[in-house]
Amino acid sequence: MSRIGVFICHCGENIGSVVDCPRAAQTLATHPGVVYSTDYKYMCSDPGQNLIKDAIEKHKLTGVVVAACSPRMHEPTFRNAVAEKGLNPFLCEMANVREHCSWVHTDKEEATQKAIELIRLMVEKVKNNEKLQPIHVPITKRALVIGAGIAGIQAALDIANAGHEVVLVEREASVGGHMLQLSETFPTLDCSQCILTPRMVEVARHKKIKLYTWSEVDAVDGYIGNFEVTVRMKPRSVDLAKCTGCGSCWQKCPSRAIPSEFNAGLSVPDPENPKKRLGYRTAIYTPSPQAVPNKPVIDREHCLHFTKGKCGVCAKVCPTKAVDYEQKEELVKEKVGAVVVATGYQVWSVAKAAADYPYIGYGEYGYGAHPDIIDGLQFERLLSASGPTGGKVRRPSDGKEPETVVFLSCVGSRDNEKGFTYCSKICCMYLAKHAMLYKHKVHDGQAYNFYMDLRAGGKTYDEFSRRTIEEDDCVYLRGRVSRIYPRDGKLVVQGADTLSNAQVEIEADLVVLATAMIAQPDAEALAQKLRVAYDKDRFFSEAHPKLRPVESQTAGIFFAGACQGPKDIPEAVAQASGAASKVVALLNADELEREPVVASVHRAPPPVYSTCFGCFFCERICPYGAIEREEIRDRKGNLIKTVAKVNEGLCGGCGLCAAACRAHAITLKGFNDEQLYAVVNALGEE
Amino acid sequence: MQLQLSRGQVGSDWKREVERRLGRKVADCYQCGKCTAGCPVAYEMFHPIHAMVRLVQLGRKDEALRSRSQWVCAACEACSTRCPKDVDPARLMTVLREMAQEEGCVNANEADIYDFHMSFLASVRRFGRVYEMGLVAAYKLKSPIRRGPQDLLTFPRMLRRGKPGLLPHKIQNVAAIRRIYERCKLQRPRE
Amino acid sequence: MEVGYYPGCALKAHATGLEYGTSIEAALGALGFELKEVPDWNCCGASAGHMTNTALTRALNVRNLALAEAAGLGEVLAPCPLCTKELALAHHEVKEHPDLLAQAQEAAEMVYRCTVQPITLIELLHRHRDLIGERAAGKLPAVKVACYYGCLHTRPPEVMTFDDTEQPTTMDEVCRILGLAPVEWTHKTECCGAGFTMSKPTVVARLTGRILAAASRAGAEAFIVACPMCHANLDMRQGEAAADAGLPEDFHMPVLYLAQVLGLALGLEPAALKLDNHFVDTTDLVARLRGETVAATTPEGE
Amino acid sequence: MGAQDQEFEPRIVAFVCNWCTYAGADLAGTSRLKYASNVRVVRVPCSGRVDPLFVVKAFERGADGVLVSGCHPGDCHYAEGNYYARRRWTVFRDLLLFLGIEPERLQFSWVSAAEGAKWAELINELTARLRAVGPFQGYRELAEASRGPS
Repeated sequence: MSRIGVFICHCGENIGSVVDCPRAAQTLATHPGVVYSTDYKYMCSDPGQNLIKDAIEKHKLTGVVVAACSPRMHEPTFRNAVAEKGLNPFLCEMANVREHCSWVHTDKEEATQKAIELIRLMVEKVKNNEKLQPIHVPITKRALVIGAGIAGIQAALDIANAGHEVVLVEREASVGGHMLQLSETFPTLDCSQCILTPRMVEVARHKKIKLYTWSEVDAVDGYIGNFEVTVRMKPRSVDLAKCTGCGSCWQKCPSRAIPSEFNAGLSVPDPENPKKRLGYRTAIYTPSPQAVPNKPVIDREHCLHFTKGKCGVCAKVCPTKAVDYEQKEELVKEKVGAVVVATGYQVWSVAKAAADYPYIGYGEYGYGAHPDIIDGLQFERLLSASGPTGGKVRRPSDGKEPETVVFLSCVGSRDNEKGFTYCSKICCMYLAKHAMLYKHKVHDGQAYNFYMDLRAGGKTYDEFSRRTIEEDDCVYLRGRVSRIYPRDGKLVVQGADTLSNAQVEIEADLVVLATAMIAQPDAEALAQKLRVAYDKDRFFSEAHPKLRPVESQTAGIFFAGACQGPKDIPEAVAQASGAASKVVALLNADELEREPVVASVHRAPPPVYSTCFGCFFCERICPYGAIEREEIRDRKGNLIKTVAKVNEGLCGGCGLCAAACRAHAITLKGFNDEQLYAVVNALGEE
Repeated sequence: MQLQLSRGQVGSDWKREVERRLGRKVADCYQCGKCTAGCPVAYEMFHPIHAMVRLVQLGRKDEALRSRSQWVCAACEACSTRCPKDVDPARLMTVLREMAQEEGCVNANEADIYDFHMSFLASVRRFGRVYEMGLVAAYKLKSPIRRGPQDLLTFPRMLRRGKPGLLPHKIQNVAAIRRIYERCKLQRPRE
Repeated sequence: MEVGYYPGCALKAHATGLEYGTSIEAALGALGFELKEVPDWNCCGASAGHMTNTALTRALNVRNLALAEAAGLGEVLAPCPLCTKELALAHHEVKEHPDLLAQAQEAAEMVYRCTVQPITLIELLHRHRDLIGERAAGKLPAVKVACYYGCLHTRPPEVMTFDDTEQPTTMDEVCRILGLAPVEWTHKTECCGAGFTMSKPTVVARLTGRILAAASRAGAEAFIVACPMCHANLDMRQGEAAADAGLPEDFHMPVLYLAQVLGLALGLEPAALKLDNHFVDTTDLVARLRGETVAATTPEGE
Repeated sequence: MGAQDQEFEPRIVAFVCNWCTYAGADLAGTSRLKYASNVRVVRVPCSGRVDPLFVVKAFERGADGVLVSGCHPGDCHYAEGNYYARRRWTVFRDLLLFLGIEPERLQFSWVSAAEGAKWAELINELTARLRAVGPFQGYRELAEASRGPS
């Protein structure tokens, strides 16, 4: 006969102010099977948990129901508490009387009745719960890091330095991500290449890190501790082993006028020869002079050999015969125990309907058609010493040095109608930096910045942005810009300064738009491959915004950097180390304790052996391929029948088989038919 | 200037009524100024558009209703088209114009604009369609000294081009138009 | 082809848009359109109604829409964009809000089942640009023209949806088919001051002045418009506007209606299109458009 | 509808998947959205775990409406669970209609972990719809009879 304890939490006022907890406790006290029923202000606190522990001992409880918040929040807390008193954790269930009751209903009587009923459901379920022991699963002591921007590099190094092997997969031809494209970085103005390239080299040389560049993750199967990753190595058309990075190929390559992704498509007229433009790349190229690995890749869409079957200069001039036009795409399998997603962000574009993403574009700013209206990343390339102009600020239209530059904050961000509702967090800081660097390079230049709220909340951030205003004479105008249009070689910027209550018009030589920081266009596809949640803006959803910011809902998969939401470099690095510490903790254990919520097939003594009659419908439906066939033979070895058997290591615990089984021979531990029917049956009682 | 803000003012019935007619909350506006930035007649306004929204946010009824801004507004919809929060300031201007008429505090400095609108609507009320000759005459008669000489040179050149027609262009069911006017009259104070 | 027709006060009875009304009926007739006028249509209220009394304006327009519906007109061409916007806005609002529909029907004493779609002249011609191509492709010389849409052809965006809100191109495309050379210029959708032409001419001078300056910067030789209010300001007020914008004394940029250039391309006579009725003299331009050698320029007569 | 309908509060049983819809319902809670209290949530790992017989049993035990809700296609934590649920549902729904259960009493939906508002609206809409349809007498009499004197 079950001896169940019911513990109802007030959660301070959150539940207590709507649900009459004492009366609920009283009502449940008389429910068949319940031997102890009480309520307390904070069940999840130590005194609250001790209340449960003492009750287990005093009343020899065989089951516990805690009516409080969502099980997604504190189920582990209470299950650990009961386990300390020897009661199997799976004999403890939670009734969600907060998120699903007190917080969403106002009528006290209705809420209390509903709470009582929800608790009764769980009591009936607990009566049918069985003791379950955790499953021990071996762990592959390797980690996968997707994306080798600063976040991915940091995570990979931290994990590798803790002694675990890392598979680092980067989509571009070189590691470094967006940070490598930046000039100097706020708030200390140290040059991004100087602080980043050493890490890039370290990650390429580290014995424990297996680096795949120009490669993408095609599939991630399996589960925590036992992921099997399919990496697609795109054809570089250059043999990495032979290539020494000498550069004679890209010096001789004839097709030289291809907009460079590394320069964010920016190009500037060459002062010596206006017909030529700086900032382009060749068909066989390395993204940047500091690329790691410093070995080129052939862009097959622009290479004359691939498009017209002509040329082949690079193969001829290559001293080590490293160029290989026949190189094919390769699929490689890697076994890992944990995954860190560090795929970063993209810069939104004001062009008209660039992708299917909420792009309506900014017609009032010319849809990005005017060469002297550029975005923040392009201005970074102008400022960067490794950029097309070697760090000199030149207008893309005529190469002249702009005397007046206007910066616009919040282009696409904080714009419910045409862009995104969120704030991209870093633009106020990098625009202040842009204005400052512009002033350092063009002494008599005048910078304006149209802003709404100067958001510089980090350490020394506000001081930094004040310096731009106080020492570098950048005029900050509090208001947005309604229109930008060309007039007599200048760009007329029609804005407002709400502090002076006035419309403002400025003739600018160059306009820099701080466009929104958005998720990668293929973030949704990657999320579905990894089976992780993502929000309406296609940033990945962390397990808990405050308490588990670097974990995903899916065990074994962690996030770092801007793929989880807009953030600056310090935060991305901090998150990377955070995610790495989670991975290291996971990989340090020899075995992994897995939730015992797995399927199991009925077994019985002879002559029945099992109610399963071998239709193997479950085998076809199982997404994890966890159903095996077991032959039952008599002592003489004659086959009696073949029945299904569950491989507990592979079973993901979804329960598809249980719902599909016509003989109800297979079921899901923790959510078996008896337990669920008990809950449904309990609905009818008054 | 010092504002004595109180619950009564920032939560006034007047503000709720403006929001009811506007069809949205004025609190949605975060004062980004994009409407003022794009307004072609901002140079004429003491309170540019974003400032008018601010007046309503703070419940400053008198300044809002007595302002000139809503009358020099050309209703070109640029502000509402580009507003990132869809606050529809152009519609707010119409609401403030209606309320100014209802409370009898149309800004006297823009009498020309108000009189022209009223003469226009009077002409439509009488004939169902605008009778331009009658409209111009009625408009000028309301303040003959000031408006008499306006366009004196242009008028003969128009006449030579056969414009505006001498006779009104009446519709058949003018009575129906009059009844529409009656049913849609703004509750103006004694005329 | 039949299409409902709501001329609006400006286009009828020798009002401001006399030339627009005449040229539309002539040009569309030549193209084979049969304009079925909305019986007993009333004024749409234009700026005055929109500015001072929304309920009245909505009722006036629901009456127009109901009359068109009763006459079996699905689509109604309203060549003046102020009228199109008022009709389309009323249609959009009563379709979305049953309470507004009830009020407007009660005021207008007519039932409206929301089946009428008001369209502008640009939309109609753009939709039939193939037909125009067959009948009038390349018939006009490559005169550099500034296609001026005005502020209401593409606004409010949820109601006037046939072209890009900020950078419309449909009128440019039609003009290009006719053989003209539309210029890229910056003030296609800036406001000209519309309803203030009598009551606030200084505002009209300032706003129209900016438009004249922008067109001349782009090297345009003439304006093409599809709105009687824009035409009145650009044409009749061109002198004051040019002065306000600091343009040269002899600033002279003829303003033609889209229907007029279409009519010329279809081989109609200038007089039938009332091309001689504008304030800014069009004689030389019309001669060029018709391919005649340019006679000695006759000074402005008056 | 007579006064009897004022008191009639439909009983709704909702089988929801733990990873998406249950989290969406939690979000409705944390966002303090208010919705009708007629729903009783039964948590299962995946909408694919919901055996059609659970739905039949729910009606038998007095439910006036049953909701099954899982992840959006492609988002399922177990990759394919919700596809099976959807296919199973379309077949099963026709069977229940054949048995005479009004279609309004059955609702299948996707609610993601980010759609708290959608969950609240869904429950309110379903409650209103069921209030209009009225109590589900058919099964209830059968159930009492089959349970016999207890």
